[in-house]
Amino acid sequence: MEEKLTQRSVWEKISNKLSKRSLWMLHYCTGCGAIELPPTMTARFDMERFGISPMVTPRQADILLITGYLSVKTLKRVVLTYEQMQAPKYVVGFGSCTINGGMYWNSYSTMKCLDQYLPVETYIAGCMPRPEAIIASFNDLIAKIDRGEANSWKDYYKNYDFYKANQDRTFEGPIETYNDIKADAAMFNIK
Amino acid sequence: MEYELENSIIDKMQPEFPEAAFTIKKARRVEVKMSSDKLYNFAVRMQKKWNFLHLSAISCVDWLQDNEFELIYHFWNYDEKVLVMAKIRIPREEESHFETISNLWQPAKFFERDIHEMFGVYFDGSEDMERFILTEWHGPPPMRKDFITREYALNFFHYREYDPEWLKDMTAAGEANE
Amino acid sequence: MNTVLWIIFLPIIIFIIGVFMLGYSRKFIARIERRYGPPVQQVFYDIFKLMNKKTNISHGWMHDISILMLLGGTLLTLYFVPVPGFHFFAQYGDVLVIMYVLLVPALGMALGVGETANPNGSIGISRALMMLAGYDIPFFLTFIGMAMLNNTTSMYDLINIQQAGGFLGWGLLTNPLLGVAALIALQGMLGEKPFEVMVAPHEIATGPMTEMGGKYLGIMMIQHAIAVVVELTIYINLFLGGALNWFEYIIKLFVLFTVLLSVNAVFGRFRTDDAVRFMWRIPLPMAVIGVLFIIF
Amino acid sequence: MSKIDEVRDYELFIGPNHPGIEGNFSLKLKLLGDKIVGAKTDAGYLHRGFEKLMEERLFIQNIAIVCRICVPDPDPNENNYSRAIEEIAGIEVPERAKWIRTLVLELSRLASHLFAIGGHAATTGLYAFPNWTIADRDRILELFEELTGGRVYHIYQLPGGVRRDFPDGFEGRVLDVMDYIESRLQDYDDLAINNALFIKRATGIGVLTKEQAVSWGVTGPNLRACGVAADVRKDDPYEIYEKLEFDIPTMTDGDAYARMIVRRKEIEQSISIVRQIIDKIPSGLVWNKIPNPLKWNVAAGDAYVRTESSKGEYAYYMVSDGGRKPYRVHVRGASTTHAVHVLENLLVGTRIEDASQVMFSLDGCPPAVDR
Repeated sequence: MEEKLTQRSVWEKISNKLSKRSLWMLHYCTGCGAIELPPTMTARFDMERFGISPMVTPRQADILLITGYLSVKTLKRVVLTYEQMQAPKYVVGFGSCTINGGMYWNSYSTMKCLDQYLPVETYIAGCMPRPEAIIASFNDLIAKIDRGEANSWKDYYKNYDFYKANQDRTFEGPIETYNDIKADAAMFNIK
Repeated sequence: MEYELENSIIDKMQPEFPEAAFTIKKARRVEVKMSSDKLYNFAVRMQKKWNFLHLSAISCVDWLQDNEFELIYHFWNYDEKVLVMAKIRIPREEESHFETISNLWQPAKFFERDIHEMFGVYFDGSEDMERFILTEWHGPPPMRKDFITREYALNFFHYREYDPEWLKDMTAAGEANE
Repeated sequence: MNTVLWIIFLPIIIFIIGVFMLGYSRKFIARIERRYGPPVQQVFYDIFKLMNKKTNISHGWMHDISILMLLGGTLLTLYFVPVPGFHFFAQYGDVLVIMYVLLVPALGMALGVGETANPNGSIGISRALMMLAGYDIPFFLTFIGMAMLNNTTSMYDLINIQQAGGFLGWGLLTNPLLGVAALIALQGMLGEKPFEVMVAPHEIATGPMTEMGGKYLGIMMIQHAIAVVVELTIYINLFLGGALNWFEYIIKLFVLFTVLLSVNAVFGRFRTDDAVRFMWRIPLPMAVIGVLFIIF
Repeated sequence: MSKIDEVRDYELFIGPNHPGIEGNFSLKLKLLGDKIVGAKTDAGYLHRGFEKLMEERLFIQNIAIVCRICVPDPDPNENNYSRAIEEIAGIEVPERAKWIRTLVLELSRLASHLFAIGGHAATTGLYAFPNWTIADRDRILELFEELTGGRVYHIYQLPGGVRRDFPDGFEGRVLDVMDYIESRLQDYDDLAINNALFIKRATGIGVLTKEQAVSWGVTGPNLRACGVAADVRKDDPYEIYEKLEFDIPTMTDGDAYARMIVRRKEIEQSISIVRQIIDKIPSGLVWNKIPNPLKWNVAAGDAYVRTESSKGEYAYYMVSDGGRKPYRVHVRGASTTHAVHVLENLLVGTRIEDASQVMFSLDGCPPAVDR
C-alpha cells in the first residue's frame, strides 16, 4: 500500500482527486437489483449529488454495475460490454448473487463468482442492497480512487489469459470479442 | 344446487366427448382428462363453439416413474367465468412429439416454445420452435426430472470457498434433514 | 497586443462560463425534478475525467479529424460573434458569415459519426441534419430581418443601434415576431427539449455520442459548453440589445438560459418529423411575416 | 422492394444494454429507414430456472424465491404460491389475514403502477415525471418495510396466513400515504397526463383492437385499455375482493395513451380499496399454524390459482406428489403474452422513435417471462 502511494506523481494525485468526482454508471439492468437503481437515481436518494449519473453507452461509462446474478447468456453480453468500456473502468458487484451465487447457488443458469470473469473493484452484499448501501459503496469506491488504489481494471490487461479461460469454459467455446485486449494494453502502455 | 354453473358446462361438453372424464375441483375449476388424440378436436370446440377465448397457460409435468409427460391446457371463458383444465398424457421420449394448437391461440406459441426448451417436447406444425430463453444452453432440457441442477451447477461453476466455524453446526443439521 | 491576448484568452473565458452554465442547467433541472442536483462545477469534473481516460478508442483518422473540425468550427463562430470588449473579427465578418460558420460543427459531427458505423449514431446524425433544416431557416430569416431593419449586416453595429434606443430599442421589443421566432429556433439549435431528437437516450442511446468516449466525448463536451454560450450570445446581440460590460452580459446569458431550461424541464421530446413540422409551422411563418413587415 | 429500399433496409438491436429497454431484454428490429418492418424479441437474459429450483426446495423455502420472479410487483407471486399450497393441503386462512393480504396486493399494485407510468413518460423524454413518481413510490416501499421488513421483496404471505400483524399505528400511516399520493395525482395530470406534447406522442401508438387483444391473449390493464372489462379480481375472486367495492376502469382506444389512462385510474381505485380495507378490517388471528414446515408432507394434488397483478393475469399451476417439496410448479408470468408476441406484432409499422414507448406502455416484465 505504502509503496503505491509513493509511486504516484503529483499529477496523478490531482487527477485522482478530480476524477473521483465524476463517475458515470452504465445504465444496464443485468439482474433484479436494477429495481433499486431508479430510487437511487431519482428524487429520493439522488446519487447525482456525488457526480454519479447513469450513462447509456459503454463507451461513455466508468462503472459497470452488475445488479445481481448473471445468467450465462447475460454474462456474455456483459463481457462484451466491459471490453468496450474505456479505462479506467470499475466493476461493482451488487448483491449476494454476484459474490457466491446467493439464493441461486444451485441454479444451472447463473454464474456464481463474478470475479472469475471480470476484475471486480467492490462488492455490495445483501439481497437486495438498499439504495443507501449503493451510495455507501460508491462512496467507498470514490475514496479508493482518491487513494489511487482502484486499479483492478489493470488486472484484466495483465491476467487476460486467466479471465479469458474462465469465460471460454463457461460459454463452452471461445467467444469473439471485438477488442484485442493485449494489443490495447501494449498500445496504451498499460503495465 | 352447488356447482350449478360447472355442472352445466360439463353437461354441455360430455355428449361430444363421452370417454373424457370430467371432475369439478372447486368453484370455477373444471378438470377433464382425455386421451391425447382427442385434444385438438376438444380445443377447436372450446374456442369455436363454447367460447373459451382465453388460453391461460399450457403446463407440462414430467412423470418420470410413469415415463410420461402430462400436458395441461388451461382455458378460460370470459363470459361464463369458468376455467377448464384439459389434461392429457403423452409418452416420454428423447424428443417427444405432439400437435400444436398455436394456429388456434396465439399465446400457445410462447408456451409451446417454452415446453420445447424446458422438456424437449416438439410441437409439430408450430411456426416457430426456435430456442428462446436458453439460446446459449448446451445441456439436456433442464426441466426434465432426470436433470439434477445441483449436480450440474456444482460441477460447472466456480464457487468461492466459505466454510467458517460457526456455520458448520447449521450445515450439518441441514444435511441431516435432507 | 490587446487583440492577441483576447484571441488567446477568449475561448478559455467562454469555456469557463459555458461549464458553469451547463452545471447550472443540471442543478436547475434537478430542482424541478425535486432533486438536490450535482454541484455547479460538475461539468468541469466530467470533462477532466474524460480527458484523463487511459484508453481512447479511435475509429480511424476521419473520426479524429472530425472531432477537431467540430471544436474548430465552434471556435471560429466564437471569434465572429462580438462579446463585450472584443469585436475584432466581428467588424470583418458579419451576420452572413456567422450563418455559414454555424453549420461547420454539425457537418464535422456528421463526418465523424459516419465513420464509427454505429447505426444509432447515423440515425442520430440524420435526425440532427433534419432538425438543422427545421431551425436554421427561421433563424436565418430573423438574421436577415434584423439586418434589413437596421440597414446593416454587422452584428457590432446592431448592438450599438439597440443600445442607443435604450431598453425599448431591443430587437425583441421593436420586432417581437422575429424575436419570438428566433427564440423558438434557438431552443432547437441548443438541442433542448422538446427538440432533443438527435440525442434521445431512450430511442437511440444518445445518437451521435454513442461511440464517443474518453477524449472524444471530452472534446464534444467542451464544444458543447462553448456552443451554448455562442448561440445564446448571438440571440442576445440580435434581440436583447447585446451587452456593453461583462456583468450585463452574464446576467443576460443566465436569464435567457433559464427561460429555455424551464421549457426543457417540463416537456418530452417531439418526434423528428413533428419537430420539423412544428418549426416550419410556427417560427417560420412568424419570421416570414416579420420580414414582410420590415420590407413593406 | 426497390433498389433504394434495399439500401435503407438494416437491422438494429435494441438492448439488452439500452436505456429504452425494460429490464434485461432485447429486441431485434428490421428497419426500413425509420420504420420498423419486422421485430423479434429475445428473452432469457434473466433466466434463473426458478421452476427447477422450486422442485429442489421445501415448500416453505420457496416463499423466499417466488417473489423474485416479478421484481416490480412481487406480491402476487407470494399470494399465488401460498394459495396454491392452501388449496392442495386444505388449509384455512384466518379472515384478518385475507384482508391484510389484499392490502399488501393493492399497495404492491400501486407501487408498480407508479413505476410503470413514470417509465412510460420517460420514454418520451419527460424525465421529471419518473423522478416524481418513483420518489412517491418510495413512500409505499417504506410502508412495506415497516410491515414486512423488506423494501422490495417481502416474503410475507405464508401458507395459512401472513407472517405478522400490523405494527402499532400502521393503519394511520397507510392512510397518510394514501392521502399524499392522492394529492399528488393532480400534479401528475398537470405534468404528464394532460401535457399536450405527451398526448401527441402517445395517442395512436401501438394500437390494439378489442378482437386482437382477446385473440392474442392480452390480460390486465392492456386488455382493459381496449375496452374489455376483464379482471381476475372480479371474474375469479380471491381473498376478499368480493367484499370490496371498486370499478374496473376501461378505455376503448387501445393505444399507448389509453393504457396510461387506465393505469392512472387504477391508482385511484387502489387507493379507494386500501381505504376500504383499513376501514373494515376485522380483528383476529393472522396465521393458522401449519405443521412443522421442515417435515411437512403436503397431500398429493394439483391446483391452478390466478391473481390479477399490475401487469395482468398471474397464474401458478402447482403439482404435489405428497412429498416435502413441490413436484412441479409452472409459473404463468403475466407478461408472457404482451412482452413477447404482442410486442412483436405491435412494433411492426411503428417508427423507431416509438419502439421503446410501445414496450413501456405495455409494461412487460422480463423476469416474469424468463423465470
